[in-house]
Amino acid sequence: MRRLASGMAVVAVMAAAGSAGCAREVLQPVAFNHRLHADNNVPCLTCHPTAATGQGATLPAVSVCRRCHEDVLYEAPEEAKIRLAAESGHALGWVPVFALRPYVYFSHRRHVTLGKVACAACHGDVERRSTPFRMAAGPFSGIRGMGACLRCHDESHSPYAGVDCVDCHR
Amino acid sequence: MARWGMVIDLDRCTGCGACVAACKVENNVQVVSPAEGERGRRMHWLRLLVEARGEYPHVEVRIAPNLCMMCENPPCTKVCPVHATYRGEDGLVGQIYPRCIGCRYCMAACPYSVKAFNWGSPEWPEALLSTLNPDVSMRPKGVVEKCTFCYHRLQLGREKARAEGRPLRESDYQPACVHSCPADAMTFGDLDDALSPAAQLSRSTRATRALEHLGTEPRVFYLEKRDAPL
Amino acid sequence: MRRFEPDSTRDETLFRPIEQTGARFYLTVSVLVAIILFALVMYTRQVVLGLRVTGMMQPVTWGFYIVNFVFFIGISHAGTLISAILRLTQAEWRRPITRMAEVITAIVLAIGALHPILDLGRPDRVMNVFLFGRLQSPLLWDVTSISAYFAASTVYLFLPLIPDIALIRERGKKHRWLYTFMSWGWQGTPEQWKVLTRAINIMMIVVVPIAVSVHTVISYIFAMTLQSGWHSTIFGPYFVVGAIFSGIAALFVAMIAFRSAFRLQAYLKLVHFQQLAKLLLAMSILWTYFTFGEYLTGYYGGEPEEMKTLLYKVAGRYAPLFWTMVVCNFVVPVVLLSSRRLRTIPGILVSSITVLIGMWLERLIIVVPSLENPRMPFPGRIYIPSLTEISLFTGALALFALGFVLFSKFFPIVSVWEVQEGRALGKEETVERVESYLPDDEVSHAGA
Amino acid sequence: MRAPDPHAPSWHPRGIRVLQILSIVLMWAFLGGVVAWMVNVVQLSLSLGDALTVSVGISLVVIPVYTLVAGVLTYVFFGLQRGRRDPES
Repeated sequence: MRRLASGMAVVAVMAAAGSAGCAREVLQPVAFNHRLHADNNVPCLTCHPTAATGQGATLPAVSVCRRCHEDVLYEAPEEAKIRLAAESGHALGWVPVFALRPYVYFSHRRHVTLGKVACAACHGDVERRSTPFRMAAGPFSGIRGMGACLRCHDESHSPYAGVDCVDCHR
Repeated sequence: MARWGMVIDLDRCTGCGACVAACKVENNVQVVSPAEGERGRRMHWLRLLVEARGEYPHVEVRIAPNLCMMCENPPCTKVCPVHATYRGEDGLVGQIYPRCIGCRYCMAACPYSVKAFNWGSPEWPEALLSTLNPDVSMRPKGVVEKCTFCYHRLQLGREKARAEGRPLRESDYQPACVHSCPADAMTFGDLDDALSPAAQLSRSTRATRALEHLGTEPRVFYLEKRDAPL
Repeated sequence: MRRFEPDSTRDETLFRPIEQTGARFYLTVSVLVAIILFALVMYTRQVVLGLRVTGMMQPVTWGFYIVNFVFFIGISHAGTLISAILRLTQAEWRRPITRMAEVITAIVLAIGALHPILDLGRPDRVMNVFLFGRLQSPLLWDVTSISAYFAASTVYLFLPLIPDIALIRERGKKHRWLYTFMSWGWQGTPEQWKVLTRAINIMMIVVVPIAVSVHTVISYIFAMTLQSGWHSTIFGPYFVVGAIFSGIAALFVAMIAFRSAFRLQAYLKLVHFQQLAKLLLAMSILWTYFTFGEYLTGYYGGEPEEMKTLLYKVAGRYAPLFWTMVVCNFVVPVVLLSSRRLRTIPGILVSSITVLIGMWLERLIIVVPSLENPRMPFPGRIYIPSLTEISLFTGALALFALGFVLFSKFFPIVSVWEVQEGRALGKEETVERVESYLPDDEVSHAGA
Repeated sequence: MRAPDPHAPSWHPRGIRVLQILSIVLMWAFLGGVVAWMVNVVQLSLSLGDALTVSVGISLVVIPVYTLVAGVLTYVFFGLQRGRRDPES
C-alpha cells in the first residue's frame, strides 16, 4: 500500500499555516548556545541521553548541566543562572520547542539507536545555532508536519520504515 | 507477513473478566461515570458476551469475550468516508483517531458491535492518571475507537527483536487480554505458521468464528464447548 | 413561436405579499427565529460537551439526526421531481404549484444536508471528507449526489423565476437593484424566451435522474451494510417512493398554508388539490406495496437475525409505532383520498399531515430498530431522544418554515408568468394537443 | 431606494453587471472545486490502492453532471444578454 501523497501535502500546508499562527514567542530561561557546546565536542546525547534509549529526547535538568558547570568555567551571566537554579533547587524551566501532538507516536530510540537517523535529519541544524529557540511548541512547530516523516518513510525501502497509519497514530 | 489471530477456548473461559480489565488498563479505555454507564455509554474494546441459549430447563449459558474480529473482509473499513478505519499492512484493522470525523458509520456497519464511540471527553481521576499507558493515546471526544490487538505491543516486540538482531518470536507479541488470561483460554499467534499453537487450535474441529455466514473472515476463532449441544 | 407578454399589472394578489409587510410576518419570523436560536444554543452545547448530550449510545449510534436527514432529504423530492414530472407531462394544472414545489426542494435540501454534520462527533473535521474522501463509502455518494441535486434544483428554481423577477423589477416598488441584478437583463424578447424555455426543458430532464439518485444512495447508506433490516435490495426504489410520497404531502401542507395566508383561493383551486391528491393516493398505494414486499420477503426467509428485527418492529417494542405508520401512510390517505366526497381540502390536509408523520415514523423504524437489535447480543437498550435532539428537530422545522416565509417575501410563491401563460396560451395549446391525439377523419386521411 | 420613475436606475448599472458576471463565475468556481475534489479523491484511491474503479466511475458521472448544470446556467446568462433589445444598457 502506497501512501497519501496529495492529501498529506494539503495537511502539511495547513499545518504550516496553523503553526505560523499558533506558535508563540517565548524566552528560554538560559540563552543556551548549541553551537558553542557542539564546537567543544559535546554531542547531543550528552545532554539529551534519552534520545538513544527512550521515546522522548528530554530537556536536560540542572543536574545534567552541573556535570560540567559545577565550577565557574566562564564569567558569563548565563552560566551563573545555572548555579543559581541549582542552589535554589528550582527547575530551569526550559520551554519545549519540538512537541509532538498527543496522537502521534514517535520513538527516539527506534530512530536514533535502531534506525541510525541523525538528529539533524528532523531537528535541522541545531548544532550551528548560537541563539536559543524562540518559538514555543505550537502545532508541528519545529518538525515540519507529517510530510517530513513521509519523506523518509515513503522512500526508504527498509522493512522497518513502515508507512502504516497505525504505526504512529494509535 | 504473519497473519495474527486469536483463538479463544470457551471450554476454558471462566468468564472472570480479567481480559476486560487488562484491556481497559492497557489501552487507556475511557472510564465513564456510573450515570453515563447506565445510559449505555460504557466503553469497551473487549467485553464479555453473555448469552443464554435454549429454553428452560435446557439452558446453556455461553460466555465469550467479544473483541474486534480483525476481519479479512471488514465491513467497517468499506464504509469509512475518510480513510480513518482501514486494513493495515499486517492485515489488522486500524482506527486512526486524528482522522476520524465521528460519523459512526463503521459502528453501524460492524456486525459484531465491537466499536466504541467517545460520547464525551475522557475524564481521568487524579489517581488513575499515573496508570495510563504512555504507549497508547488518549482518544478525544467524538471519535470511534476499537481493539487494535494491542498493536503497540507488536511494535515494541519488533523493536526488541531488531535490537537483539533476531526475527520476531510469538512470545514477543501477546495482546494484554491474552497475557492476562488466568485460565489460559486465549491463544494468540501467527495463523499461517503451522507450528504455532494458535494456528493449530484454529484448525481444530471445535473452532468456529462468529457470524461466519456473513463472509467477513474474522481472525478470532472460538473453540466451542465440548459438551455444547448442537 | 407563439409568445405572450407577461403583465406586471395583473395578478396583484401574487405581488401583494412581497410588497406589503404586515405585523403577522414579523410575528411569524420572530417566533421562528426564537426556535432556531434555541436549537443553536443546544447545538453549541453539544459541540462543547460531545454527543453525550444526545440520547444515542452503544449500540444505537444513530438516532434522530440520521432519521431527520433521511426525512428531510425525502421531502426535497417533492419539489423538483414533481415539478419536473408535471412539466414534462405538460399537466396544465401544474402552473400554480411548481414554484412552491421547487422552493421546498431548495430549502429542505440545504437543511437535510446539514443533518449529517449535526451528527458528527467531530464537526471540526468535516473538511476531511473533501481532503481525504473515499468514494467507496456510501456517505461520499451522498455528498456528491446531494450537492449535485442542490446545484441542479437551485438552477431549476432560478430559471423559471427570471421572468417573475423582471416583473417585480418593472413594478419597481422594492429593492430595484436586487431584482435588476437577479433578472440577468431579462426583457422578454423572443430570443430570450427561446433560450429560457430550452434551458428549463433541459433542466427538467436532468433533474429527474439526479433526484432519483439522491434518495437511492441515501437508502444505500443502510442497504450496503450487513445489518438485519437494512441489507435489502429494494431499499433504493423503496426510499425514492417514500421520498416522493412525503414530498407531495409536504407540498400540500405548504400549498394550504400559503393559500390561506396569502388568500390564493383564486389560484390554488380545489381542482389543483384534487389532481395532486390522486398522485398522493397513488404513492400511498405504491409505498404500501413496497413495504409489504420488504417485510414479506424478510418474514418468509425467516433468517433468525432478520426475524428478530422484523418481529421487534411489527410485534415488539416498535409495534405501536409501526402500526401507527401503517395507519398514517395507508389507511388514512386511502380512506380520505379515494372517495370524491372526502377529497376536500380539509381531508387532503389531514391526510398530508398523517403522511408526513407516517413517513417520519417510517424513517425512524428503519434506522433505530435495526441498531437496537445487533447481530451479536448486546445488553438491551432503548433509544430515547434527548432534549437536544428534539430541539434540533424543531429548529430544523422552524428553519424550513423561515426559509419559506423569507422566500415568499422576496419572490412570488406562485409563478406569475406561468399562470399568465396558461391563461393566454394554455387553452389553445391543450386543444391543439388533444386534437393531435384524435384519429384523423377519413376525409383528411384520404387527402393526406 | 424607491425611485419615483420606475425606469430610472437606482443602482449603478455597471455594478449590477459586475455582480451578474460574478454570479456566473461563482458557478464555475464551484464546478472547479468539485473537479479538484474528485481529482484529489481519485488520486488518493490510486495511492492507497483503494477501489480505484469505483472512484473513477463516480467521478466520471459527477463531473459531467455539474458541467451540464453550469453549462445550462451560462447558456441562459449569455443567451439573455444576446437577446436584449438594447444590448448596451
